[in-house]
Amino acid sequence: MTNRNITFMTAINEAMAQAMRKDENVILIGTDVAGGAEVDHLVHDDGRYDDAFGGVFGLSKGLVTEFGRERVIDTPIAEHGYFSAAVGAAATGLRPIAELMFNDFVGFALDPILNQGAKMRYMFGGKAKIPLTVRTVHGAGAGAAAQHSQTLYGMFGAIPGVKVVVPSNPYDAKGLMLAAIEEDNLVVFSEDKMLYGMKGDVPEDYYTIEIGKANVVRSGEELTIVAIGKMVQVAEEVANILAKDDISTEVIDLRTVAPWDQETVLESVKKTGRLIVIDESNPHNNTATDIASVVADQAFDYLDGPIKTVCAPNTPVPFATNLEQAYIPNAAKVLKVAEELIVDLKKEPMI
Amino acid sequence: MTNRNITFMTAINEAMAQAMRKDENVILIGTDVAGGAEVDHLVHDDGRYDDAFGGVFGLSKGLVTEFGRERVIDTPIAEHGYFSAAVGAAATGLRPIAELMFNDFVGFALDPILNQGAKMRYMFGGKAKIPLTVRTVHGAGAGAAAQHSQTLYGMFGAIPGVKVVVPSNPYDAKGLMLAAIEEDNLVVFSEDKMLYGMKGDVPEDYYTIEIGKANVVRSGEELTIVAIGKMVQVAEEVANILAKDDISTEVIDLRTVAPWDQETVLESVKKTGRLIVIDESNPHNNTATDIASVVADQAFDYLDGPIKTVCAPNTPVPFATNLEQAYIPNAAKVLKVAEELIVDLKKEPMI
Amino acid sequence: MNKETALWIYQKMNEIRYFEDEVHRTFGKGLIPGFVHLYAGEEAVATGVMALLENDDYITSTHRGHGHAIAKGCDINGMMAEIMGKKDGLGGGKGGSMHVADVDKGMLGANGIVGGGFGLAAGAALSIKTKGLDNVAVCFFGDGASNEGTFHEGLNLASILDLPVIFVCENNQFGEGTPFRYASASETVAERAPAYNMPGIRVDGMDVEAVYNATKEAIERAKAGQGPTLIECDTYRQYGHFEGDEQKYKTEDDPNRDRDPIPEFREKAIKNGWMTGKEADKIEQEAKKTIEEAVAFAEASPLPDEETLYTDIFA
Amino acid sequence: MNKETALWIYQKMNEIRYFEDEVHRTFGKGLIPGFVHLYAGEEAVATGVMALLENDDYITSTHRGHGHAIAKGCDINGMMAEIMGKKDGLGGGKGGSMHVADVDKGMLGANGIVGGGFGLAAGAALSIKTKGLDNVAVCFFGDGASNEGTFHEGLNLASILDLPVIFVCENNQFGEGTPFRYASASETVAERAPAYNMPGIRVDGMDVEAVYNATKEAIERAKAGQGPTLIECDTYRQYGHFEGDEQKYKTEDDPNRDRDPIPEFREKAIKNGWMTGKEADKIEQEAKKTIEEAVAFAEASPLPDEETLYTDIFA
Ligand SMILES: Cc1ncc(C[n+]2csc(CCOP(=O)(O)OP(=O)(O)O)c2C)c(N)n1
Ligand SMILES: Cc1ncc(C[n+]2csc(CCOP(=O)(O)OP(=O)(O)O)c2C)c(N)n1
Ligand SMILES: [Mg+2]
Ligand SMILES: [Mg+2]
Repeated sequence: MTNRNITFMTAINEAMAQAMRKDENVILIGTDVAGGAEVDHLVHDDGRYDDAFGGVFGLSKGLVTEFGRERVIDTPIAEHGYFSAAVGAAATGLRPIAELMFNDFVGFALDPILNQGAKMRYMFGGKAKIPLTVRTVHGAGAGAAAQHSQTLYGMFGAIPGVKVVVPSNPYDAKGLMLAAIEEDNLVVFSEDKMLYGMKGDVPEDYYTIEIGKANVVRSGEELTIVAIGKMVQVAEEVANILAKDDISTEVIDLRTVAPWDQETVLESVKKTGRLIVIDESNPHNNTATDIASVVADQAFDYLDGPIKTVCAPNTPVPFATNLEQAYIPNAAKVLKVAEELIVDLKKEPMI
Repeated sequence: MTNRNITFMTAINEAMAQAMRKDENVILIGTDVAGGAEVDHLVHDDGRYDDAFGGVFGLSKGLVTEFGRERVIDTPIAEHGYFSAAVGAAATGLRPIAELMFNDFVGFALDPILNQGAKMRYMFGGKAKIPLTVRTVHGAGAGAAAQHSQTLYGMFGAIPGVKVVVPSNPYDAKGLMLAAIEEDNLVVFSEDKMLYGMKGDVPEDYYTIEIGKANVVRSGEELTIVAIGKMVQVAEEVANILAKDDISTEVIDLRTVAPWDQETVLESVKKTGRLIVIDESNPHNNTATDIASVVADQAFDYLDGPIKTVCAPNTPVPFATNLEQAYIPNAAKVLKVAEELIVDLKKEPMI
Repeated sequence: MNKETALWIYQKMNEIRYFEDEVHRTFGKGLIPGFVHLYAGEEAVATGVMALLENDDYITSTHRGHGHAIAKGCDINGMMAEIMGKKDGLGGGKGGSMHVADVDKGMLGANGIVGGGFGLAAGAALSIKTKGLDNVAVCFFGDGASNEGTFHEGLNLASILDLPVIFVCENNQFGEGTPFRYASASETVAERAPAYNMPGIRVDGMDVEAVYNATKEAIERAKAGQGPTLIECDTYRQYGHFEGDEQKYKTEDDPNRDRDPIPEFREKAIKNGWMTGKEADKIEQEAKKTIEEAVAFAEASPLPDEETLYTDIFA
Repeated sequence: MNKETALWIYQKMNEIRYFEDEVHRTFGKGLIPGFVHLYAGEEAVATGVMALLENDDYITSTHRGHGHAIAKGCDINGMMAEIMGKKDGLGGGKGGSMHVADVDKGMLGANGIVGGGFGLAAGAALSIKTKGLDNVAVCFFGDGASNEGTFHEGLNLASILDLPVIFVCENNQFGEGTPFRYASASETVAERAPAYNMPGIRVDGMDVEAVYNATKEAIERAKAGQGPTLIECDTYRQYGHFEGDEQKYKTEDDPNRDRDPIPEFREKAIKNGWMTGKEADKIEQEAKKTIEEAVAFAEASPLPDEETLYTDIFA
């Protein structure tokens, strides 16, 4: 098994390619997932295609060349239509990966997820399966403003019948994507666009990471930080800073936000007695509040202090660079709420 | 001010009529809000119209007769289109009430709410106002099955720029509807269909109830139950049962679920030290978890026990009557979680 | 159409009608929860189309789906039990009238979401095309649904990908209480087909044979890789939009108001020698019996076990 | 078209072009965050339409909205500052390129959501109609947007309610990297108009006069209560879909590839006596200066105050 240092984007591309090689029922469908359909000069002499975009971020580049336009399907800009089609295809034997270019466009694709894909199996008494992977993109930081920067995995996670995965690094992205495609259920795979350029060691081989299991990326005894996606980096930064003050922080990368790994989180909090959850979602009715709620119920007796959530403010994502940076949770904000929790652990003040 | 004993439905109808009398910019738009458009025999000799439906539940009956088809506008079944139109109309001087017949159809109307109505003011630097009231219907109990019984106000409540109101009785329904229409913001007014027949005393006069303020419907000292909409009845039932055991319960009707009244809830929990939230939403990322999360942060030191949420299970709404009843939170379920909280308060076991 | 087909059609028409009349009565007695939309009056469409489909062809249906389900071969006992919310229902009682389905029979579900079927059918057709199968998918939808954006998206997608799908509109003139002539800027649904570069055919939806013939051509086109067809069937629902509807919007002048596709077909089939009067009588009696048995089956079926509330979420 | 109009058009065309060329350069220097879609090449559409609109008429725009905003009279300094995310931007720097707006000028916003404008424009027209005003609303949209369901819903709604709205398609042949000829089953957007019982007109979108004349008729119809019109303008974008696009999908054969509406109009206007060469030169120079000043203004403007992150949520 060779490990290569590749980007988050490449890791996802590779996962899709390996899944498509392994199972001819896997298809990729979305707006400009190839691009350049019916453009003559993009067709090679051997009948293979070049893509013009390969996804708006170039993430699916090359797939149309290998798998052809029958399996890498450019769609009209008609999300509701092609998401319904993806659900219909999944119910009848294909294993589609459907791309929602930005999670912000969910208003054009929600019904096929909320009322069709997530519910058919239940409504039909178990007589359907929907092996559908929804790839989408969330997150602020790229200056893409209010309609292209939201973090909406929490909205998907609230829907019974939907699993939601949020990878934080290239290794996880590949393994979780392959696991998502293997699932016989609707899985939303939500990628933070700010991680696309992140590099990491990724095995060349096909491997999966279990959906529903969190990853303890750093063990600690005094404080638990649960983080999602890009926020795992913030959690690690905070843990490093706190370590200088001899505070031992456990960092949990949630990996799957629905259903999230209650066992791992509760076990950690029972050990440390202190919890911070970092989630770039707007602050209400999100994964962070869900975790806080479960911990406040199930691990109450173990808590040594209030449960803290660090989220985006309750505003749209602003455009201006300084405002956008102020919008995103960062180490300073986490350290600020950590103060209150660790006051009894510390010798001297830190910030 | 005469009080009449009228239904929840009539109270909302009356509110809309009074708002439309008061301000000619108020219009009502939706599928079959009148019904029978262009049916000759429904037009009176004096040019006035009879409605064929008056809303699918008959809630808006009579409004087209008084206000005409220019202000009570039947639409094609095209929710995305007419919700966008409602936003466009709101941005340009009308004060539309737009009906989403069932909140389950949100997948056809989300973008105009999520990306347009809720964000225009912010994105435009304050240079727009969107006085739009979205009337919709939630809740299980009518045998309407998975696609017509969901409770989705939590999804709307997660969106910055949206206020969400959930009335629990006819008096509140009227006052909150009038307040919603007076708002220069997008307000989702979500009605539990199981309350439509509920009767209560309602003043004939025009009055408003402040959006954002909860209502303490019963004072108590030992346990706080926060409930939403129909669940307020469950909370009162539980409070009555606990009272027999000499346990003093405070019941808070949240009234507004976004932004919910943190002050009232926190004050109550600081007094009682115990909290149960009842919310018919599916259990994750909902208003109940949001409340639990804020309390676990802001009132942690006052808590005498775990925070309990009683929600629907994480399943679609089943059709069969027995399953549907098992799905909806009820007094028995609340009492079961209350046990754990009040064990130290009681003389003898209760259930 | 041959004798065998005609007999099958007449049987299914009668099963549907007796089924719906029975559901109407049972609902009146308070034995059926929720919303129920009856198909009575529109039998010629479901049967005219389904007479040409195989088990492995797919259909997507609507909130008014009982007729489609029966004609596609769903178990009638299981349907009746489902509609009553019983354990032996097709969906274990968890779906109800608006979600009757049997994917193994190619019936991808009644659907409580108006306009929910366009894309699903296109997707089923995409499966067929991708797997190189010789099947089709049929999307049933109402005149009201033709104004949803999903109509536009579904038809356009199916057309550009040349998917083997047939869009069958049941134009019963109303979406709830709103007349099609008000809600749609176009006079017919079929005339919208050119916008998607596909044939749009309008047929007498009270005449099984007309539906049958149009469908036959559409299936041939679809299987030849020539893409989708839109067929608009002019029809009429005998009952209200849902059970409980006063129907104040119906008028004396509504076309098809006084027609009934079942006696019409009986007469034509006998005239054409596809069926004898005796055969017809027998079919009617048998259909009646089938439905009576279904009611007995459904009533005898217990309520679902309470733990099934929590099952069938994930595969 | 008269002299005054022609001069106004030529001025706005030049302002747009210099603006976009400048944004292109500034983006290249890394001074503009996010996604930027340039309007250069399509100036004839925005100006040909807007030459006929009053301040109180409304427009809805797209992700490619700078041209519409300039032509509708938005403050150019404020626009440039907005695109750079500065305090003095039209939206206080909170919206950016995709959300440039000025409701008081009747500009209801650039829109990052493709297909987001159809209903908004219908709604603005509903306000006009309900209040009995003598105005119109114009919805600009791309060829790609014509495949969204919102196109269908917006046009149908506007038609059945006879709303004073004009749907102006900027058909630049591509939606991102996907050709219109692939994505749309219809050959033109205009030919979809009959499905909504409205006129559908296809004009040379590189020719201001053609756009102007078609718009004039459409406004007359709208104001006479005859409802909406669909105008398809055949055009071409000079830059990529967004800044950074390699444009691998563009071909030598793309129609309009070698045309430029600005010199074309200059020549025509001079020939028709609407404008002298001297006037044209002067307009060009002034436009250039206007944009240079805008850049200076925007660069000098500070970043927004951090507390504005939290303002403008509720009125
Ligand atoms: C997305 C959505 N919008 C609205 C409804 C409510 N509704 C149910 S049936 C119906 C009328 C449908 O009319 P049509 O498509 O003509 O079918 P018909 O009932 O006439 O068979 C409406 C508006 C719904 N179920 N789903
Ligand atoms: C609902 C939605 N889907 C997809 C996108 C991504 N997107 C932005 S612009 C664009 C192409 C639009 O093409 P067209 O309407 O022809 O406008 P043009 O860019 O050519 O001016 C796409 C797909 C989006 N912004 N919104
Ligand atoms: Mg109908
Ligand atoms: Mg285009």
